[in-house]
Amino acid sequence: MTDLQRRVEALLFLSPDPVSADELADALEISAPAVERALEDMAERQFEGRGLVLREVAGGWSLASDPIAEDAARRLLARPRTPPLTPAQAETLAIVAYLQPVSRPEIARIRGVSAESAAGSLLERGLVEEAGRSQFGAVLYRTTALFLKLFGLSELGELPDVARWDPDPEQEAELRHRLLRAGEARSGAIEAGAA
Amino acid sequence: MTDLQRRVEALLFLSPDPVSADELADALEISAPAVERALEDMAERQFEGRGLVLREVAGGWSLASDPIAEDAARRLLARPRTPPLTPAQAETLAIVAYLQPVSRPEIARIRGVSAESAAGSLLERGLVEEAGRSQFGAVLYRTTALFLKLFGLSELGELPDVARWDPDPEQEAELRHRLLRAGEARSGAIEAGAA
Amino acid sequence: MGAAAELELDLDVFTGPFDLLLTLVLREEVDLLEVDLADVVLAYLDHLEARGELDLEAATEFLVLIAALLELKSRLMLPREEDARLDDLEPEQAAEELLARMLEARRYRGAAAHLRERLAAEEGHRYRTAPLPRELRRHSLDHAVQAYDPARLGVALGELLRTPPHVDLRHLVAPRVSVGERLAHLRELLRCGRFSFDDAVRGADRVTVAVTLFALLELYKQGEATWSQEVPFGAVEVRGRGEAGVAAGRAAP
Repeated sequence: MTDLQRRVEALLFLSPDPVSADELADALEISAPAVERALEDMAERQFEGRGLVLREVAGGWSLASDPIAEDAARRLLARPRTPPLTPAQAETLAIVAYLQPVSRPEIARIRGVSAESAAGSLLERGLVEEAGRSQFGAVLYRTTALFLKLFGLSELGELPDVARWDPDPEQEAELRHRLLRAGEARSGAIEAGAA
Repeated sequence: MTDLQRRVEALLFLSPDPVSADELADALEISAPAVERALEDMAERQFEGRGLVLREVAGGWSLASDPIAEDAARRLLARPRTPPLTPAQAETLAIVAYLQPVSRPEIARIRGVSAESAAGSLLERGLVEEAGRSQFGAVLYRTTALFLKLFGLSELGELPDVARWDPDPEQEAELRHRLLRAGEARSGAIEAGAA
Repeated sequence: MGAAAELELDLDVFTGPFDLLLTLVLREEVDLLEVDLADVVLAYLDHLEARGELDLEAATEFLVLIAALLELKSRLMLPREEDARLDDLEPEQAAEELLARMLEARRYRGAAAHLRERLAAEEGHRYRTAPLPRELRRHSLDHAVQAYDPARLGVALGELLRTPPHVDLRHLVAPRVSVGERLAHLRELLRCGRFSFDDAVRGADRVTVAVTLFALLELYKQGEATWSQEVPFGAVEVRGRGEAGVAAGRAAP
């Protein structure tokens, strides 16, 4: 390791949050490209076969433990892992992540059911936060830096295109056909009932 | 690095406090002498020329940043982090501020939910610190000098009078007692209201 | 509340006693729309089975409560204004509208599954959370300036002092009516031979109707009454069985 890389490693070790190359450059009083070169070299070579990994998350660089130590870490640290998301929480979080800023009524409209308690627990867990009010006065939500960090994302743009979960044209045509038939059956039943 | 050493490095990285060879051996499910050999080898060779140093201190082994980065660390971490408090953090901090010293189980009883992650981030940000143990062995918390500064207070006596926000200011009982009672009412069963 | 009060639930959105679930629902801390009531009923059936006895009063109590919850939930699920408009659309337009909504919901269900996988895959990566070393802490204290309002703490503490309002379930079970009372009522009517169920519950509220139906089932079980219905949704005619039309005594506890 060069002296620069030693300093970078120490800074990342000390900083509780991911640090951007620019912030590192300011602290080290050198140019950002020089820091970036040092980081890339570290990620490629110096962290090979170590117990720590160098990751780009939440808009910066951060050190994390390698999964090889996960079982032992679970035994050593009393601290429980972040509990998994319930289906309601995951859906609410997905809507916030893709549509932010988004209001609670909008989330409820998309999910078809109220998002009250799911949004509450996401707030409590620090995965989403309030982001002002919509023009109609509803609270707006957005995701937090903690969300990016816990999900291993360096920025929101890394989320896959949401269109990939849309059905292909044939499935869509099939769905439309079934809905149409159901609709006709229903209006038929209403007429028969009224007669 | 051997796989064992990779795991040891990760565990020391994750532990804020020094860890003894025995604790490491338990977590790794191997013998203490094997851990000690791995540690000595690491201290002698693998941590040569790195940004982190492996040290044996009172109570065990610990990773620390190399002094080479100290000036840069001061520049990077000059200002304490002050992200907005989440609701869970604000509640936990309020309980510690008004009732200190207060134990973690007490905080959980008052909030009605675990205070684990909120207390963890308050500790890490330096807003609260440990203040010994209760007679039952639970860790006690108090606020720090940084807490006073970040809230613009010169001493704890300047905390605002809770009476302003007290839903029932007529109550004579002591604050701690009332908080515990309200917390238990929140998490406990309802009184037989239907009968 | 007898058996219902002892019921422990372990649902997706809630774990704890049934009573507490009611409280939380009434205080809107648990969203009724997210509670699977069928699971509650299943848990109750398991609970009854484990007890090995059927306490009719307790069972009625539970039925009344769960019926009230179902009613509340169905009201919450009723089509909102925009859905009402769907009925005015031509079947084709309505299908298109529904399709658009289904696709949107499905899109975010897919995204949700992706996020859950992603979080699980991150399991092995942990970050360090530790206070700064002492010398840096000192330094950081020197550079600290006020960033938070102390009132925030007072507000939080005031919220924590709030004891939950005394939960009044009376509107859920009121007017209280027991199976015993309704049994007596039905037996009284049976003295005159036959009667229609509609007459037996004329002017009664829903809970009373439900309990009366329960009492009628009990009479059937005891062999005191039977009924017939000419056409679906037609009037239900109740009559005594054979000579035992006028049975004496109370069968229910």
